[in-house]
This record gives sequence, structure tokens and C-alpha cells, in this order.
Amino acid sequence: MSAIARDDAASAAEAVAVHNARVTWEGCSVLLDINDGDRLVFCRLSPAATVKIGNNNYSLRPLIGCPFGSLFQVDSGADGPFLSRVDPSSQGKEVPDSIDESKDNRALVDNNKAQTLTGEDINAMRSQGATGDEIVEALIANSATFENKTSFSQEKYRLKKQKKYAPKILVRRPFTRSICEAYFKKYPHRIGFLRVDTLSLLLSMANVTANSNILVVDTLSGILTGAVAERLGGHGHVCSAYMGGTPYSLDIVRMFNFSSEICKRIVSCSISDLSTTDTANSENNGKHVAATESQPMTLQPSDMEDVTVSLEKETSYNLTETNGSFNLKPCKSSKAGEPASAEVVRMWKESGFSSLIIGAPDIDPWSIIKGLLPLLSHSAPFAIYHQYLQPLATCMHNIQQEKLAIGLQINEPWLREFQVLPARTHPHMQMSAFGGYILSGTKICGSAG
Amino acid sequence: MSAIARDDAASAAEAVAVHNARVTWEGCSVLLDINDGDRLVFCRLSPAATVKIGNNNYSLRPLIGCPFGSLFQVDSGADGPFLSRVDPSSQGKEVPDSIDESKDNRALVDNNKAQTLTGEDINAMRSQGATGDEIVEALIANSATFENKTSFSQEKYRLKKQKKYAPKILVRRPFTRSICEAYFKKYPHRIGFLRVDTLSLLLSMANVTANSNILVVDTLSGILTGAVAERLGGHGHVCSAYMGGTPYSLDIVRMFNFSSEICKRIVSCSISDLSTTDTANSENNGKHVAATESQPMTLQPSDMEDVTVSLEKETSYNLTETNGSFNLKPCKSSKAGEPASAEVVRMWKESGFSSLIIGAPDIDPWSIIKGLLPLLSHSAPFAIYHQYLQPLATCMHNIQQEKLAIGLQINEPWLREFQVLPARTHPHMQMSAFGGYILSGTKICGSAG
Amino acid sequence: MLPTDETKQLSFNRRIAEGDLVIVYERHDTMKAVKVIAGSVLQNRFGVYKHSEWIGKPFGSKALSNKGRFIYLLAPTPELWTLVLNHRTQILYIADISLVVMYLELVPGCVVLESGTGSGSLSTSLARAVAPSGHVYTFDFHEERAASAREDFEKTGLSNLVTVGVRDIQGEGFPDEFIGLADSVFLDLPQPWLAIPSAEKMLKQDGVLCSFSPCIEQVQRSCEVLRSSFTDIRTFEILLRSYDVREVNIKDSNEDGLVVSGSRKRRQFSQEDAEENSGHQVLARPSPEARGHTGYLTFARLKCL
Amino acid sequence: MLPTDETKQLSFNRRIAEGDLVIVYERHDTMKAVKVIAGSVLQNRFGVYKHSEWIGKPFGSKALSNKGRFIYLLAPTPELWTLVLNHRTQILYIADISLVVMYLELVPGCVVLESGTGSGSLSTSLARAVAPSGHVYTFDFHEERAASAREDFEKTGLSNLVTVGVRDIQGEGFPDEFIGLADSVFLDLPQPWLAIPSAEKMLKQDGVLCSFSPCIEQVQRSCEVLRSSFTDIRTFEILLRSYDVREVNIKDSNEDGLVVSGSRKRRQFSQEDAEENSGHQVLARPSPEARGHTGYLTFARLKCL
Repeated sequence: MSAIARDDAASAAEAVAVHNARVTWEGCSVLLDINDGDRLVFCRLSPAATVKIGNNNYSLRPLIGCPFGSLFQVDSGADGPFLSRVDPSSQGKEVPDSIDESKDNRALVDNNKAQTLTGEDINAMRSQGATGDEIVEALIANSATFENKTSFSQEKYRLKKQKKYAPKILVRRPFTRSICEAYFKKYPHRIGFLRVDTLSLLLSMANVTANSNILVVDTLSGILTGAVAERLGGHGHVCSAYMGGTPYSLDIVRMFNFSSEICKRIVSCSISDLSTTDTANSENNGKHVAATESQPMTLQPSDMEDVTVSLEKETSYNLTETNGSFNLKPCKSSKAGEPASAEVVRMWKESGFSSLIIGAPDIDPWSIIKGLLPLLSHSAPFAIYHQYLQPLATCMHNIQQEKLAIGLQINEPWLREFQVLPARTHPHMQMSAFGGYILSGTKICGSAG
Repeated sequence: MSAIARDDAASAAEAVAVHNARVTWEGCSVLLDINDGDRLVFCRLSPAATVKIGNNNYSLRPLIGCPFGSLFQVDSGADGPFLSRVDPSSQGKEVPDSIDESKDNRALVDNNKAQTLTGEDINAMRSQGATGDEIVEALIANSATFENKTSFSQEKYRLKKQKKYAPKILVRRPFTRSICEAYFKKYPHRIGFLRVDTLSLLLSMANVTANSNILVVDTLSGILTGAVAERLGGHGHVCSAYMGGTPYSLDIVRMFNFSSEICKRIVSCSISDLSTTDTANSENNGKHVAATESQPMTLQPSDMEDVTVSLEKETSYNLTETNGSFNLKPCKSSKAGEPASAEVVRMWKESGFSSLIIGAPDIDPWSIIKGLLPLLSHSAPFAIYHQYLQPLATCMHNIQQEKLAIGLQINEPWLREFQVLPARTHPHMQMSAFGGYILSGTKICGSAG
Repeated sequence: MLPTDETKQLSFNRRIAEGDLVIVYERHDTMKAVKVIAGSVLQNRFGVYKHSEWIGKPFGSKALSNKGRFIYLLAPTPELWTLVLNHRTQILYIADISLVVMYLELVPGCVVLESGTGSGSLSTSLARAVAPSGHVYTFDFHEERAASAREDFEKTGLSNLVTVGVRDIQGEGFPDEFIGLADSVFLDLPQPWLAIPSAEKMLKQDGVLCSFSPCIEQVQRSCEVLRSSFTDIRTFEILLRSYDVREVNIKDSNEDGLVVSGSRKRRQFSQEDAEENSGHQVLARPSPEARGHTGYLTFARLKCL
Repeated sequence: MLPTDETKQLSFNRRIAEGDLVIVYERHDTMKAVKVIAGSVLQNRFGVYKHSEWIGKPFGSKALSNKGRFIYLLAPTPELWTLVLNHRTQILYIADISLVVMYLELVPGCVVLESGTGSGSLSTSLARAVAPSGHVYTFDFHEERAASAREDFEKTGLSNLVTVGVRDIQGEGFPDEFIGLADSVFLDLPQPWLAIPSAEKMLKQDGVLCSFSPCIEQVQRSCEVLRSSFTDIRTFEILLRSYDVREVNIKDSNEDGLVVSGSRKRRQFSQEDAEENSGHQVLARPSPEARGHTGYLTFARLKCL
């Protein structure tokens, strides 16, 4: 298959260029991972944009045009410190290869006297243009206790100093994976505590794929809508359905680097408009909604979102609101979440939606789904996320009683991460003990259809 | 501490002789573990008692006086096959040390032609006095495919044949650990699906220890009552409280080797008798109950309980009921579960119970505990086992609202077993996914006390 | 299976037609994939079902046997396919599959390499994620297994998205023509560490590799090898717990027995009392038995040069 | 702490007395062990509490601070003690402890050996299980840790049940005077495999050994050593999931928005509608954060000779 395969692969790679871009560009959204997850900051790259680390503001200009996955550090220059890309070949191993069992920390007394370098000394080094790494090395050289520590403790010491004096900034691609993880770490309530593995299950269970029309009820700030849109890649539609007169916030959709083609396929529609059988009226309704709403949610402020995360529980998290960068073009996501056109609503009514995902933890699942199941095509799968078991149990029972769907299951994912290191392999000592429950099933063709 | 320590240890060891016996005796209860958990059989040792394995009945006489933990096999003798103790020094390693990665099973075709030894051949060997191990070796020698198997597959083949032709019988001590595990494997519904780790938590959370008076509501065939009695070791009381006129079954208590001293401390009492404030009446009530009940539950039939377990789901489980052996003396457990004496009931009313454990999955926990909390001493802990979360949540909420207890928690244990073998370490591929929920707390001293 | 072909898209108007693949649903644990052929019948313990009676019905309909017992005819999805496919090897299930697709950052247009193909359970979901313009190149050591997988992809209509190759990836690595073209690589091999250097060459920068292994020793060795050229190395395990929902009778305790203290009146506790005080509730509890382990998923991201 | 001393048994008539150890309960996650001394006070963020006011009250009572804020005075138990003791090392918690006591088959009268003593969290539960006639011999490498543990057992009234020795069990093994006398042995050591041959000598036949290790490599090495003289080797991990119970407002969806199809009348969805249709329910869900791992528990039974 070699020759054809190569051509196929190359052309496929080309087709996906924008959606799957691997290099940043001016105007693109990035997730800055500072010091290995200690802080997570979404920002939009522009020559004027900056990020604050410690007491300094750093221009994000050096990040434009770098590959996603690049690592940056703070360097000292003529005009003060700036972000400069770390030469990947110089990156050392992340962890020591083995534990030194012969040493232990019994003899160590951890007082401040162990370090002879003072704060003033460090400031002096800084003003003389020393790099962060040089400061860290100086701190180690001037530590009275470093030599006696186990290699494990030495590594811990180095890492602590490195985070403070030589911060590392990783440029992550804002994909569903990284966005969901960032919010789950920092603002889990904004996404209804939806864990990334649970989200991945919702997308599978609802059979999300290109050329589908996916109905979502997403009161989770748009994480569901964004995740579905990413999988559609501009083919098909995701319809964010809402109750009453106001669409739900799709704030998180702005964090993705969606092309305008993809954004156009993200639309909002009120459930009542979807439910009217009179298509002539619904056309008006669609317009009516568009007219009466003040603004689609996607045009709200908060351009840079600082999802600062620290492993210490005590640290206070503050949301940095920086202006200026986000309104710069190309702000492609601004069209996401516009009212569904009459044409597409008519199409949905004729054909039915391909599937349904509900992520609305404050609303009783049965009260939502009983009205939405008729909007799904026959044999369409659906998945409901909820934080409480009992409402899903009742919902499942009711669906069974009314014979609306089959293959009903309530599932709960259980995710565990491991530390895999020589002689020190074990599950992480802290875990997210709860990812929520999912009720899934397949709509059948009955009287309700 | 050497000299004193030795004396202490020796005398302590003596004191516990019966309760903690390490050698079987005539009349003692044992748990036979046949073929590494494939079948689990409780029986009482006597010269007349037998166990059926395959098509043969084997006398249990050889098991009398052997250490718990002894392994038996089938040997051929003049009077036919009999159980004989395996010489521990001849026991080989349980598993091969490494996998042979160079072979795989691709070339193997598993049809019956691979084995040249017929059923008739095997019967002939048997009648000539061949041991099971000899038959297994003959089967291997006559297998056309054995040599080409990986060492892992060879081991699997050997094990399969060994189970059939050379069964191994392990004599287990019937302790809470082994009894609970056996029931959980074979008849989980009889113990309300109470897993051994959940049971261990109940005992901790209710602070069960010698010299306590533990109130239990045990509709789990006596597993709770037995476990508490084992921990009390004849010091203090366990009171199996029941609603209405009939004590709950304590069948499982008979599986333990309790001395008469311990059995005397296992008593039954109706909740209404415990709740009457008039002690004079309650004295009569105690007698009344004893008179009107037909028999304490412990005198029911079913002397030998075959907890046959097979790893294959398809196998049908049949409960073997063998008569004759159990009624032989000394049947020490027969006194367990007699009505609580007026004296001890009066003592409980004066002092309160030390703690409470409820294992009654069919009954709403709040409806039970609201009446029982007043019977507990101030600051007494309690623990409620249930299979459903919602009734415990409601119960916890009500206890909180009425300020009856503090430190309320609902917990669920999550237990996982591992295969630890060279290059093949991983969690078991099948697990018990559910051990039940526990609501625990500490009664406070309020108006209700 | 996928809506790439517009005529196969789910719709209120879509009808089962000759040649369609349908999932015959008896119960949640008894399903079967059937190709609809006008003259054919399906026979199960409930009787005989004529395919000709299915044609023209909407997906999701009931079909009756000659004995009047019914089944449902569902449209295939990768999830249903995973439940009905022939197990030629140990397969991946929905929880692992979903996490893999998410962590490999697959979107329409991606190129993904997979080895081994096995029973094609994961391949089907990879294809769904990269459709319509991406491609899955999957390799298996076994000639016959690869051929069966190819047949399956033909049957499920995915052959334009999945190409199956026969190759010993542990021994030879992935073919050179994919160097630098793969967005993601998935390994399910007994000795994954042998294939990692090749996977590294195939990946685009910042591309993600995933290795699935049942034993921790395989993970330990793989991670050692990964550390030289990969970053963001993370090992996970995911299990799915399922809940049984039922109407349960949790009795209220007999109020007489509990509360009437000091009174001499006492009724015998009877079954009727219990029924009287009983409350039927719809409750859920975890299913007692579950898959306890499938494997460890190790993800790693190629360092950027 | 244990009711071995009859005057310390819980009872409706038992009153807090001078010298008693009480657990001061602020909240479920804020507790403290305090020895009652008539002239003494307890000070916390809620004010000052005079011990003298506690004396004569039943356990389980409220006590008021000078500012009118209250705490509860509880009788100590090993479970409460585990929550308040000084952490000199990583300690074992209730789930591991309970499984260890169950699997070691401890009953009153048993002799159990333990190393290391650590913070004495497990020792306390071991003592409870073997009381009144059994004994716990526990060993720690660190002189100071052993001394602190001894003080703690004095404070909790367990010193007649627990003897603390200073000894490097990994290096020297358990003392010879315990040969063949131990019903059970518990190891919590960095290199448990070094201590297993000695543990083997200490155990009675069919006696059970338990080794607790955080890392899987420690388990692998221990199991290798165990296989020669032990049987019934089983490795477990146990976690405890806790649930939060709260009164939640799960709204019914706006019926207007959902159901009225084809009708031109439509009210704006308002907060009031939601409240109107709302239902407050008492519901439980798992607490989001939990201990993800403590250690692996490997149990093994000495083969019978």
C-alpha cells in the first residue's frame, strides 16, 4: 500500500491543516502550562499580549509561530527578562533513575541556615544578567545540606528552586483534552465537575462523528458544545438547546482554535422552537430569538482566563482578567453559538437529530429528556451526565416504563493515574474520586417517534 | 524485655488455646477448600463424616488432629481411595517463574486427538492403584501438543488435569475471614452481599473489642453476630436484636468453632423488650419470648454446607446436604442465640450498649436506628450497612436534623486483588465491584439520651 | 456505520434496506450483527425472523418472530459493534477506547497508526474520530487476523477510512513512508518498548503516542524507553462501573416493635405488617461483578525539536 | 481507651473525670485529644474551654467556650485516635487497618509482632483486637519514635497490651524469644523482603503475615521471597470512598418551554418558574477528592509442616 498510503496520508494531513494545526499563529489561542501544571493560563497570542509570572509581565510575542508543545524559560536581556524557547536537545531527564537507598534524611535539620545565599545576593545575580538556571545552580552550590540529601531529595530541592527562579512555560494546544483538564483542575464547578474521561465517554456513547447533527443541552459553560464541535470538524451541526429565552453560556468554546467553518456549525436554539411542529412559525421563532437576545454568550468579556492551579490547597486562586488581546483578529470563534437558521431547524425537524447529550446538573434529567427524545431520529443514541445517582435512576426507570429507549445503562467511570518510576511505581496518592454518572441508551421507534 | 516478653507471650498463647486453636479435633468445624477455591465446604469432623469429591465419598477421619492449613490429596489404598495428607516439603512452587516468550500457541490446534489416553485407560490405571498425580503425568506424557505449548500454557494444562484427577483439599480454619469469603463467593444473598472488607470496617467503626456489649441487628444469617462474638472472645455480650416475635437466623454462627463460653455471650432479644423502660416487665418479656419461640435459629438442620464455587459461570451450584455428622458432640455452638437473661437486659438498660451494628438490607435504616440510638451509651459509635445509598443518605440527614449523633459519614470500601507474578503483575481481571455502603457516627448526649 | 455516506445517515425517513448492517437487539447483553438479505432469515431461541419483513421499517423498530417474540433492529455504531464483533483477541472496550481517542487528540483529518489490529474494536472508533478526511493505518502480525479485520471493515463500511497491513511492528517498526506524518500512534503489543523508537519517527512534533498493556512490568519498561524522546508521560487506568436500577421494597421497621415501650400489648410481627409499612422505591446500586482490569494506558507526547 | 478497665467502660452513668483522655470534636475534620486536668483550659479559634467544666459530664456532651461556641467531648476509640495522633510517619487509616486485623485473624489472646511502630496508628487497633489477654510486640528502628509511641500507649491506656522495642528488624530480624510464638506478623518496612525470613521463624504454623508497601516493586520482591515458605499469598489494595450528603435543588425543567408545541403563547423563562417547579431532595454523591493510594497489603500464610 506504500505509494498510495503516502499520498493519502499527505493529502489528509493537508486537509486538516487549520483544525489540527501544530504551530501557533498570531491570534491563536494557547494554554500556557507554567511549572508543570502549577498554573494554567489561556491566552490569545498577539504582539501586544503579555502574561504575568511572579512580579514580571512577559510579552507573548516570542510564542507566535512556535510549535505547540514548545517549552519556554525566562532569559535576561538588555530590556529585562523575556521568554525564550528552551533548546529541546538541552532538556535533561525528568527524574533520577534510581533511589539511593544508602542515604536517608535522618541527619538533616531543615533550618534556614542551610542556605548561605541571601535574597540580596540573588537580586544582585539577577541584575547582572544571570539566568534562572544559573541562580538555581548557585543556590545548590551554597546549600550546606544538599550534598547529604538522597538523590530523590536533591531532585525535589532542585525542582522547588527551579519553579521559583527559573519557571518553565509549556505552550499547550487548546484541545478538548487540555481544556477540560484545565477547568477540572481549577474551576470544576464551571463545567459541572465533568471529568475528561467522563466527557470522552459522552462523546462515544452519543456516537459523535463528522456529518452528524448533535443536540446538546449544555449548562457546563460550553465544554460539551466545544468538544462536540471539535469532533465534527466543521461537518454537520451541534445545536446547543436551551430552555426559556436565553441561550446558555458557551464561554469555553472561545478557548478552542475553531475555524470560522467550525464556528458556523455551532448554533443555539430554544427547546420550544425545536419542539414546535409548525415549521412556518418556527422560522419566525428563530428570528424572534435572535432579535430579543441581547448578545450571544460568546461575546462576553474575560479574554484571558488564568486557570491558576497549585498543588497546595492554601493558595488563593485569582482569575486574571487581561484586556486587549482577545479582540484582535482573527477572532474566529465569535460566530459560534448564533441562532440556528430556519433552514437547519426545518432540516432537524424533518430528519431528527443524530444523537443527544445532556449536561445540565441542576435540572432533573427526566424532565428534560422526555421532551427531547421525540426530536431524535429512530435508533439514535443519547447520553445524560449527572452528578447524582438518584435522579438518573428515576429517569432510567421512567424511560423503561414508557418504552422510549433500550440498552439503558447507568455507568460511572473510575480513573486512576500512576506514578511510574524505577522502584517507585504506585497510583497517585491523591485522586479525583468522582467523575459523575452517565445514563445512556438508544431511542427506539415507538408511538412517541 | 526478652525474658518477661517470652513468659507473657507463652501464657497469652495458652489462654487463647481453644478460641485460637491451630489443630483440628473431633467435633470441630472446618472449611474444606477443594482445588484452590473451586469448591468450599463447611463440615464438622467426626470419624463417620464424609465429603463427596467427584463420584467418591471420602471419610474425614484423616483430617482429625491435623494442623489447620494442612493440604490433603486422594490416595489409592486397599479399601479404595482415601484422603491423605500431602507432605509439605514435597509441595512444589505454585507458579512458573517466567514466561517463555519465544513460543506461542499459533501452531496449536485444540482438538480431542491431541490426547491419546482414553477414559478407559485412565479407569484401568485407577483400578491398578495409580495415584492422581501419576494419572496427570500419564496424561501429559500422552499429550501430543504439550511439548509445543508455552510454559504458561503447560502449567494451565497441568492444573486443569490435576483438579480433575488429583484434587487437593485444604483444611481451612473457620474464622470470620474465611467464612465471610466463602459465603460471599457462593451465597452472597444469604449475607446480604456483605464483603469481608466491609465487615471488617463495621467491626472497627463500632469499636468491637472484648468486654463490650454490642447491639446488632443482623438479618444476614448471623455473619455479623458471629464476627462480633469472635472479636469478643467470650468477654462481654453480643445481643442480636429482632423486630417482632421471631429472632433472626444465626445459622452462620454454627460454622465458627466457638467454645461454650463464647456461645453463652451470644444472645437474642426483641427490640421491644430492649425498649421497655419498665425493667420488671422486661424480665417477664424475656421469659415470654423464650417460651413462645419454637427454637432458637441455631438448631436448624443443614449440618454440612457445601459452598461450591466454580470460576466458570455456567456451572450449576448445588447445595449438598449431608446428614449424620453435625449432631455428634461436642456441638458447642448450640447455645448461641438463646434469649437474653433478664439480668443482662437490666444491665444494658442501666448502662447502655457499647455500640451498635445494623445489617438489615431490607429495612429502612432510619426506621430502625431512631428507636435503637437511645439504647446506646453516650459517645457510643454505630455503623449501618446497606446496599443502597439513598436510604442511608436520608437516614444520615434525619440523624443530623434531630442532632442525635456526630461524625456522620457514608463510606464505601473499594477492594482490589492483584496477581503478583514475575512479568505478569496486574489487578485481577474480574473484581467484586461493590461491597456496600456504611453509615457511621457517634451518638451524642442530648435530649434523646 | 458512519454517516459519511449521506444515504446512511440516521433520519426519521431512513428505512432498513437490502444490504444494510443491522444490530439485532434481544437484550442488553444479547446482540448480534446481521446483514439484511431479502431471502434470508434469522433464527434464535425465540423463533424465526424473516429479513424481508425488516426491509422498509425504520431503524429502531421491533421485528416479530414466527412465535410472536420480538427483537429490535438498531443502526450500528462503534459502541454496538464492540459488543457484537468476533473476538479474535482480547478487545478494548468503551472506557479505554474513549480515553484513547480523547488523549490521542484525534479530530477529523488526522492520520493515526495502530498496532496490533486485533479484533478491530479500537480501529472502528479511531475511524469514527478521523472521518471523513483522515485515515487509520492499522497493522497486525497475523495474516488471518488482518484478513478478518479487512472483511469486518468492509462489512461496517469503514474500508475507505481504515487500511490494514500485515507487519511485525515490534520487529520491523512502522513503514518508512509514514515518517513524520502520524498525528498519533497506538500500540497494543506484548513488548511495546520495541516499537517505541519507530513510533517516535512516525509522529509529528507534539504528536501523542498511547501504549496499552495489561501488566505493570510492560508499563515500567515502556516508560523507561519513552523518557528519552517523549514528554508528558502519563499512565492511567480506567474502569467502568455499572449500576442496576430496580424497584425495591425497603420496609419500614415495625413501629410496634420499636416504639411501644412499657406497654403490655404486642402484636406478633407478620408479613402483612411489613407490606403495610412498606415503600417501593426506584433505587440504583452498583452491579456486583465487573471487569476488574483491562490494562494500563500510557500516553506520551513527542518532544518538540 | 479500651474497656478492659471496667471503670472506663462506656455507660449511661460514666462521667468525665480528672485524668481522662477525651477527644475534643469541633467538626468531623477538626478533632484533638486532650487529657483532662482540673486547672487546665483548651483554647481554639472559638474561645477558651475550662476542663473543670467538663468534669462530671457524660461523654458525648457539649462543652461551651467563654464565647458560647461549643465542642463535643467524645470517648476515645482507636478510630478517633487515628484522626488525632501526632504523625511521626505516614500512618495507616481505617480501611487498611480493618482489613489487616481481619486478615491477620486476630482474636483476644493472640500474640502479634509489628515493625515498624511508626506513629502507632495500627498498633492501637491490634491491641484492641487481642485484648484482654493477648499482646502486641512492636519494634521501631528509631529510638525517639519508639519513645514517643510508648508515651502514646501510656496516654491511651494500652501499655499493658503493647510493648515497644527499639530494633532494626530489616537488619537483625525479630528477637529469638518469639520463635514459634506469633499468631501474626505485620511489616511496614522499606525493604520488607529482608525481614520475611525472620517473620517466618516467629510464626506459628498457619499463622498469617502481612506486609504493607506503597510501591509495587516492593510487593514484587516480597512475593518472590514469600513463595518459598508461605502459601495463600494474596495482595490487595483498599480505598475508602466517602459521600457528601446534602439537600439539593434539582429543578424540574420549564414545562412551557418543553411541551407546548405549536402554540404561539410562550412565557419568558424566569427564575420564579424554576423555583415553582423545583424539588429539594436529600441526595448523596462521592466526595470529589480522595486518598488515591495508601499501599498494597500482601498477606501470606505460613505453610504447615
